[in-house]
This record gives sequence, structure tokens and C-alpha cells, in this order.
Amino acid sequence: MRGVPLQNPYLPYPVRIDKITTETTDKNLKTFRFVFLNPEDEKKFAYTPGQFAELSVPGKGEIPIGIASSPTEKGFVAFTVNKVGLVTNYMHNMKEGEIMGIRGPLGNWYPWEEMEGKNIVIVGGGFAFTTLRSSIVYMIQPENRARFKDISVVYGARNPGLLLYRDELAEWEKRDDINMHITVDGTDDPDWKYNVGFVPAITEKKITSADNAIAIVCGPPIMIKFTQPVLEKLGFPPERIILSLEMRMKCGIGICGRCNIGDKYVCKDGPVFSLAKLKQMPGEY
Amino acid sequence: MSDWEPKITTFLCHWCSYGAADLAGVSRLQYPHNFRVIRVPCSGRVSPKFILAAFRHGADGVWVSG
Amino acid sequence: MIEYTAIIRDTAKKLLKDGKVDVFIGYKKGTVPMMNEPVVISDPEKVDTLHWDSLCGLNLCNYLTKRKDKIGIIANGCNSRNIVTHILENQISREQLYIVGIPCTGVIDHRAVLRAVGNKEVLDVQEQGDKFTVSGNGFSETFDKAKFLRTNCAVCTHRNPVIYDEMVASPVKEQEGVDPFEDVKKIEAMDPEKKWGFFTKMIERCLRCYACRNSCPLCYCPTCFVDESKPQWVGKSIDPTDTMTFHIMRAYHCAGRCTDCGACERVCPVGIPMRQFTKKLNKDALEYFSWEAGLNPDARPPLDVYKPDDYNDFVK
Amino acid sequence: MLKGLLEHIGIEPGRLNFSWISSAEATKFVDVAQQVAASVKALGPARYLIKKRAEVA
Amino acid sequence: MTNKIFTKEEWTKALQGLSDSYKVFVPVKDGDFHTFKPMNATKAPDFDFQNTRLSARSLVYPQAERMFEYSLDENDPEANIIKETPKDYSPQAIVGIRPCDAHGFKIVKPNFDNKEYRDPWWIQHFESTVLVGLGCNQPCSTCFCASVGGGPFNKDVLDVLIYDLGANFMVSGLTEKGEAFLSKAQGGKAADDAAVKQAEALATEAAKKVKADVPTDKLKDKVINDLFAAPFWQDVGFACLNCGTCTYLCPTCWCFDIQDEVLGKQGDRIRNWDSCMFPLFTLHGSGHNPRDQKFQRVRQRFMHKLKYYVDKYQGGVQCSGCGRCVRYCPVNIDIRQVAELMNNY
Repeated sequence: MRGVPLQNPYLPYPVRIDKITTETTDKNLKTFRFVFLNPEDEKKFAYTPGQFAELSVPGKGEIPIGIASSPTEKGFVAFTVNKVGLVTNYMHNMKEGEIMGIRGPLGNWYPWEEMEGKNIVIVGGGFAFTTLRSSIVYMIQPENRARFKDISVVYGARNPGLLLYRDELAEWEKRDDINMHITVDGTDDPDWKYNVGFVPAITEKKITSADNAIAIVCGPPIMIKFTQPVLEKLGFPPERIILSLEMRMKCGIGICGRCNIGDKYVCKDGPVFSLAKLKQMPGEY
Repeated sequence: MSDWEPKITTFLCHWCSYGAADLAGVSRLQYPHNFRVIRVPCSGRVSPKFILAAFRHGADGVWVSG
Repeated sequence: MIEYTAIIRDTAKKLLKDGKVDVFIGYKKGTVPMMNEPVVISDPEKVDTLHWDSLCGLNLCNYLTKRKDKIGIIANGCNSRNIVTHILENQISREQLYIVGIPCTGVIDHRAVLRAVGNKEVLDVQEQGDKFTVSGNGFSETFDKAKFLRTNCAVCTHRNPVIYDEMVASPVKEQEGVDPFEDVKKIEAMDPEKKWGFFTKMIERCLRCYACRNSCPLCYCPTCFVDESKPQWVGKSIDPTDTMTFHIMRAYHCAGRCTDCGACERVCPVGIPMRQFTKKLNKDALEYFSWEAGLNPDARPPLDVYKPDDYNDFVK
Repeated sequence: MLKGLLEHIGIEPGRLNFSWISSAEATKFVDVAQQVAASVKALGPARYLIKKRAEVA
Repeated sequence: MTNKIFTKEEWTKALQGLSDSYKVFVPVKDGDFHTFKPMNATKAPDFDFQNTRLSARSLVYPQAERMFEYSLDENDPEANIIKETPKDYSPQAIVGIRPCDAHGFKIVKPNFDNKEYRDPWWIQHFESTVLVGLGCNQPCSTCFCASVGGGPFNKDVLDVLIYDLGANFMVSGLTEKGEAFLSKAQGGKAADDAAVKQAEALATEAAKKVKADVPTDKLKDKVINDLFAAPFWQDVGFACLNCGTCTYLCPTCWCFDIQDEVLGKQGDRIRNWDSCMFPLFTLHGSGHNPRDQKFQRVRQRFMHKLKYYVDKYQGGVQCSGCGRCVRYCPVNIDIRQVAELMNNY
């Protein structure tokens, strides 16, 4: 028999919940920080921003979630989880110190090699900002910052209370090596000091050039739908518009067949696709 | 087997039988203790799924009372 | 039977041409003997694919659910009763429908035919009145149709449609003196242990493919209880308890609604006679409420109404 | 009718009980409770439809 | 290559002997159809059949399979840690599998065993299995194995091939695994030239009988999105009931679902076959469903088998031509016709 024992790609690494942060005022989004029970698992879990992992709650199931921490942050991995289904509801009731599993890293990542030496435009909306946070943290590290030119970020949420990572956003806002454009769809807060308006509109206003630039877009379908023409108008060719897809997944490793679109598996060949690639695939997402 | 006591899942209507059970308690009437009572707003709330679920979880009997 | 085909085609053509209906739902001849495919036709020139024979054993009412257009549909006795049930349950409105009634003399049980020819491959079936001939490699046999009816058709007492706009032929004589519940009574006479054994054995092969559920016109829920995850009522593996729970609930959801059309048994890939569940309910509905589903578009179903004379002794 | 079906499948009569009791009928409640408990007790522990660990490969 | 002749009685006896060293699965008549069951004394194997109703895939890839187990007991120091379930991978033999079904294993292999990920359960089950094929003397009218790279006596993937010569079986070992299996079989005698000739003649004769010629040659040159947008999908999918019959009977479907089941403090993670025909298959947590209409799901099944797979692995279509979906589809949706539509589009 060949290759036995095999490393089992379905077996999650046991982790302990180290810290839970409630991100939004509606309390539907929490960030979970995990620490690996076996320190060597952290090395095996070497990831790149843009990838995701399966969070595995014994007795409930597994959910694919984008990794919100950056590989430059050591000692833990973090995920921001929206409360929607069976597993996420359960997770929102879990406490620090409880044990669960994570399995990954899975999928591909943002095209970091291609992005080197380019201006980076990040457009994010709502709670899809997680892997974008990972990317931003990764890029603004001193050892990485020089690899990229200007970094512009447009990030919007429905209202100020629904913005993720508010402390970090404020910090980034103060830096001069990153252009932050934070926006909300609407607010009744008279002290709101950032933009008001939908993400596509702010993108159109704030992003002026597509020269030597690459755009990463991640957000709800409706935002993507309206941002895409804006970017195209700005002169981004489809190869330089990068999107991250969502899909129902189970195995995460291209075997169970669920997330199949065209000849691709979103979990293995994605979730990151360029618009150019997506245009060659059936629109079933 | 003689000391075996069954577990009976019981769905009681809040307005009828639950009240009756309450009154029985208040009146200090004796009745068997095999019941695991689930209070429902109306016995119409009891879906057949609940009854099957009770049996699946190992209930020896199910009693629905409106 | 075969002559119905020509009439169906003519009627469909006329209806589509006159704009009385947008689409016409019927059967077309299958690519495999003893199998026919439901088809929807919107072009009056394409009506020649329509077909009818004694092997059209599905329930076309299934294809009506929540449609918005005007539909012409063929319906025999049981199908028409399901249309009535659909109307009662607001799945379709009567005004949308143009029902072409088919007096039905029963559907041939393709499994029985295969059994009779020793499970050899059948390549061709020809019907001649109340007889039919099956042939394959090196054999050809003629059978009496009456002896090869599906078990639900053999005891059917509602062969003629109960609701229609026109008929393709004059009504056939209804069967008399059949006891639809013979097998149910047999099971009723068993003791609990035997009953449980009987049903466990029966569903042992179930694959959980849900063909029975999906072929049933009564099962139109957007999310079936087996698919619900909050809470999850049933496990999704082929565990015997889970399978049994599925079958009990599926059957029970058809209580007082089932017309015994036999589509569930017809489609089962492993041949489970799951009508044994629903037939018991039909029998009870008839005994306790004098109710047979889908006979009257104006009567509310028994589990819908409160009556002081309920059979249950606890309702007082 | 569910009772009928379950009994048809082999769940013993007496396992599933229905009753109708007003909130004032405490004595009736006690009577019925005794009947139900007795009937289930007479049947012994449930044998069927109990979910066990999935029988899978 | 060993060729041995067994009378049919001898062969059954030999298989009984082999049950000591292998779990031997044989076709057994169960009601109206044949199904693979472990060899035992009570039910005799029956090799007189067209094909088993269900493909043999479940013997390598069970419909429901326990992946992991865990304890939810707070007092257990290992609580909530997911652990592998020990498995029995002792050698097994599937005797009487048709070449098309064996071919199915070849088709699904790149999915379970590729350079990125290797599915431990499938691979270990597969590697511990000896495939003892039974050639098809009398292919069905719905068979089209020859159109998709197989044939009624196709030898690839098989370890042993049985030729039914009427009164006798000629059994020939094809691989090392197969030879090892045969060497343990008691009885039989070496086949003479006449028998070998007769067997070859049978194979040639059978190949001629596979009539259905399903065109798949042009599929690889099509553009995915063109086929995807083709006008015929609504019509093809109209009758579909969205049951899982086609996908569950298919020897080449592999999709599965992962479920956690808990009983008291004991939890299991189980994988179950799933089907792209079910609406739930692609339902997102958000409620969005990219394939919420049934024609889309029908399209997915055919596109996956006849186009996506072709493009992804460059090795032909994901179909072994066994014809089960054609014979048992309750509404007679015929993959042969769909293949033709797609190929000629």
C-alpha cells in the first residue's frame, strides 16, 4: 500500500478560543482569536492573506470562514464570524477557553506576486472585510510595505456601528502610508467624521487612477455589481480586478463537489478570482 | 423490571392542562412522577415532528393534552 | 388507450393555437420501453410529441405547483383529484387550468412485467386494447392488462376525472367490489413486534434519494422537514431510525390528502412499496371522516376543521 | 391519525396518548395522568424508533 | 496472466474458500434486483444478471461513512477534540462487478487522489479492494460503455476478469493483486487454448452488441459559457423531479455532505452522499442559492459530467456508460440525448 498513513486533510487542528471580541453594535459579528493546542500545528497552518479555513465545532459542523488575521501576527489566528446559521449561532454563545477545531488553510490567496510594485486599491463592504483586513495588516508591516506602492482602501458599512475593526480603522486613518476612505450608507451621528455614501460612489470619487493599479473587491453581491462598472470606467482591465467568491462548501479541498462552478472548485481553485477569469465561468454564484 | 419507571414526554397546553396540573399541585393531589412536562402555548402547537422527536430521544411514552 | 393520443394532440394544438392556454402539460414517449417523460409544450406545431399509453404512471399535478401561466393539462382520475387538492390548498387556481380529462383503465406495473419475463430486458411494448405484448431479445409475450395493473390501479374506484373541461372519451365504468384496504387489514392484524419488523424490512433498502417525496404532488413545501437544520429533526445518513422517521413523517404529511396515485412507488429506484404507510392513513380518513381526498373542490379536508362529532373520545 | 399510523407501524397502542382537560379539572388531570403512566408502564421500555448511534460504515 | 477454468459450482466454492482471506462481495438476488452482499452460506451468489441495481461504488465509498468521533463530555480531558475513527481496511474483493462500474472507479480517482489532496478513506478502501469483473455477454440496449472509453469486456482497473462461457467461467488474472487473489482460489484447472479463443470471441461479439453510440467527441472543443447558455436546458430539465436517483445509482458521482451527529455526549462526524439535484446542495448561509431553479441543477449535473470534468482532467467524460440513470430515471431524462444535444450544439 502506497502512502499510508496519509495525512488526513479532513482532520481539524484542535484550538482553544483565546479571545472573543464583539465587533458591531448589533452584536451579530464577533471576532474569535484561536490558539493552537499543539504549537507545531501553528507552523502547519501557514497561510497567506485571502485564504480561508473551516471552523469546526464538534457536534455542530464546519463553516468556511476567511482568515482575518495576518500571517505576520504570530501566536494566534483570528476569524470574524457573522451569526447566521447553526454553527455560527452556537459559536456566538461559546466562551473563551472552549475547545474547537480549525482546518486549513484552504483555497488560494490574493495574487501577491502580481501585486508587488503596484498601487493597491482595496474596496470592501460590510463583514466581507475580514480577508481584506488580513491583507492590509500584512501590507503595512514594515518589512512588506516597500513591496507595494500606494495603498487605498474604500471600506463601507450600512452604519457606523456595523464597521468592523473600528479601533484599527482609526489607527490606519492616522497613518500616512495608507489612504483610508471609510464610508457608511447613512448615519444619524452628527459627529461622524468620515464619508457618507455607498461604496461604489465613494470609490468613483476617491479613486482617481487605474494606472499601475490592482483592485481587490470583496463585499455583498449588490456592492460588487455596482462597483465593477465604476472600476471598469476608471480603466481597470478585468485581469486587474480581483474578487473573492462565497459558496456553500463542505470539504474545502475540492473533493465533495459542492462548490463547483464550471471546471473550477471555489474552495480549491478560489475563492479569489480575477474578473477576467470569472467572465469565463458560468455565473452561478 | 418491577422497579422500572417509564419516562413520559408530556406536552401540556398552557391554558388548559398545564393549569390543571398546576391546580393539582396546589390542591396537593398525588399523581405519578413519570412525566417530563413541556409547556406549549396551545396543544395545536404540537407538531407530529415533536412527537416523533420525543420517541427518537428515547421517551417511553408521549402524552399530549389540551 | 392509444387512440387517446391523437385526441390529446388535437386538443392541445387547438388550445395553444386559440391562445386558451400558454402551455400544455402531458407525456411524451420515453426513450426506454415502459418509461414516459412529462413534457411541457408551448408551440402548437410541436404537439406531435404528446403521447398517452398505459405506462404514464406519474402525477402531472406535480408540475403545476405555483405556476403563473395558463396551463392545459391532461388528467386521469387520481391526477384530477390531486388538482382538486392543489386548488384547495391554493397552489394553483382553477381559472388557470384547462383540464383534459382522461378516463383511465389503469396503469401497467412495469416491475410486474419485468418479473413476468424473468427480469430480461424488455425492448418493446405494444398495447392492443386490454392486452399488451412485450418483446425483447428472443422472447415475445402477450399479457392481459388487467392482471398487470399497479396495485393502486387494481383497487382504484375513481378512474374518471372528477374535474375537467373536456374529456377525450366517454367515462369508463368504475370498478366495483374491490377492497382497497385488503393489505392494510392484514398488517393491522399483526402484533406490534411483527408490524415493526415488517416496516423495518420494507424500508431497509431506502437510499434517501427522496424520489418518493419529489414525485408526490402533495410535497411542495419549500423546505422539507428532513432538510431543516434549525432544529435538525432527522439525521441525514442511512441510519434505519432516521430513514423510518423520514418515511413516517412523509406519509403523515399526506394524511387526508393522498389520492393513492402510486407515483411514489412508481419512481422508487429500489422498489419500496411505501404506499403501505399512506394507505393506512387513507383508510383511517375514510373510516373516521368518510373522506377521500380530492373529490370535492368545495369541501375542506378533515384535518382542517373542527367538528363536535370527532371520532376521538378525548374530544368531548 | 398519527396515533393510528404509529400503531400501524408497530409503536404499541398506549404509548401515545391524547387528552383534553380544562384548567379547572385538576382531578381529571390526576386521573388521566395515572392512566397514562399505568398504560406506558404496562408496556415496558420503548423498543422502537429510538435513535441510536448511526449505523454507518 | 493466469487463465483458469472453473465450473460454476466450483467457482462458488472457491469464493467461499476465499472468504477466509478476503471480505468477498458477490451479487445476490434481493427481490426484483441484484445487489452486492458479503459472501455467506445463506444466500448463494447469482451471476446471471444484467447489472446490479446500485453500482458497487458504495463498497469503496459508503453512502454514509463515519469520519471522526469526539466526546462532548466536559469531564473528559479530550473533550471536543476531533479524532479519527479507526477503520478496517482488510482486503476485500468485489466479485462480479461489471467493467463499466469498475471503469467508474478510474473516473473518480483523480477527484479523491490528486497531487493537492488525497482522500484517506477512499484511497485506502480502494487499495484494499480486488476488483473481480464479470464481462458482459449481453449488454443492455441502454448501455453505451463503448462510447465513453470502456467496453463490455474492458480490462482497465479490473484485477481479475471473468468470462461466462456457459457451463464454465474462465477467470483470468490481470494484475498482481488479481493474481494473488486467484492463487488463493481452490479448484479449477488451467484454461486451454480453445477456452481462451471462446472467451475472446465472446468479447468481440459483445462489443458489437453495444449499439448506443453516444457522441462525446466535440464536447472538449466547446466553450463552457456557450453550452451553459444553450437554449435547451429548460426543456431538458422540465420533467426532472430533483430526486437523487441518477446521482445515487451512478458509479461516477462523488459529491458528499458532512454532518455532525450527537447522541448524548458522543459525537460523530459523518459524511453522506449528496446530490447536486437537491436544492439544499448549494444553499448559502445567507439564504442565497445560486442554483435555486431545477433546470439549473439539471444543467449542473450534465455540464459537470460532460463538460467540466472533460476540461478539468482532459480524460474524457465523467460517465462510464452503465445506463443506470437512463433505465431508472423516474421521468426518463436520458443522458444519451443530452450528450447529443451538447455535442452538436
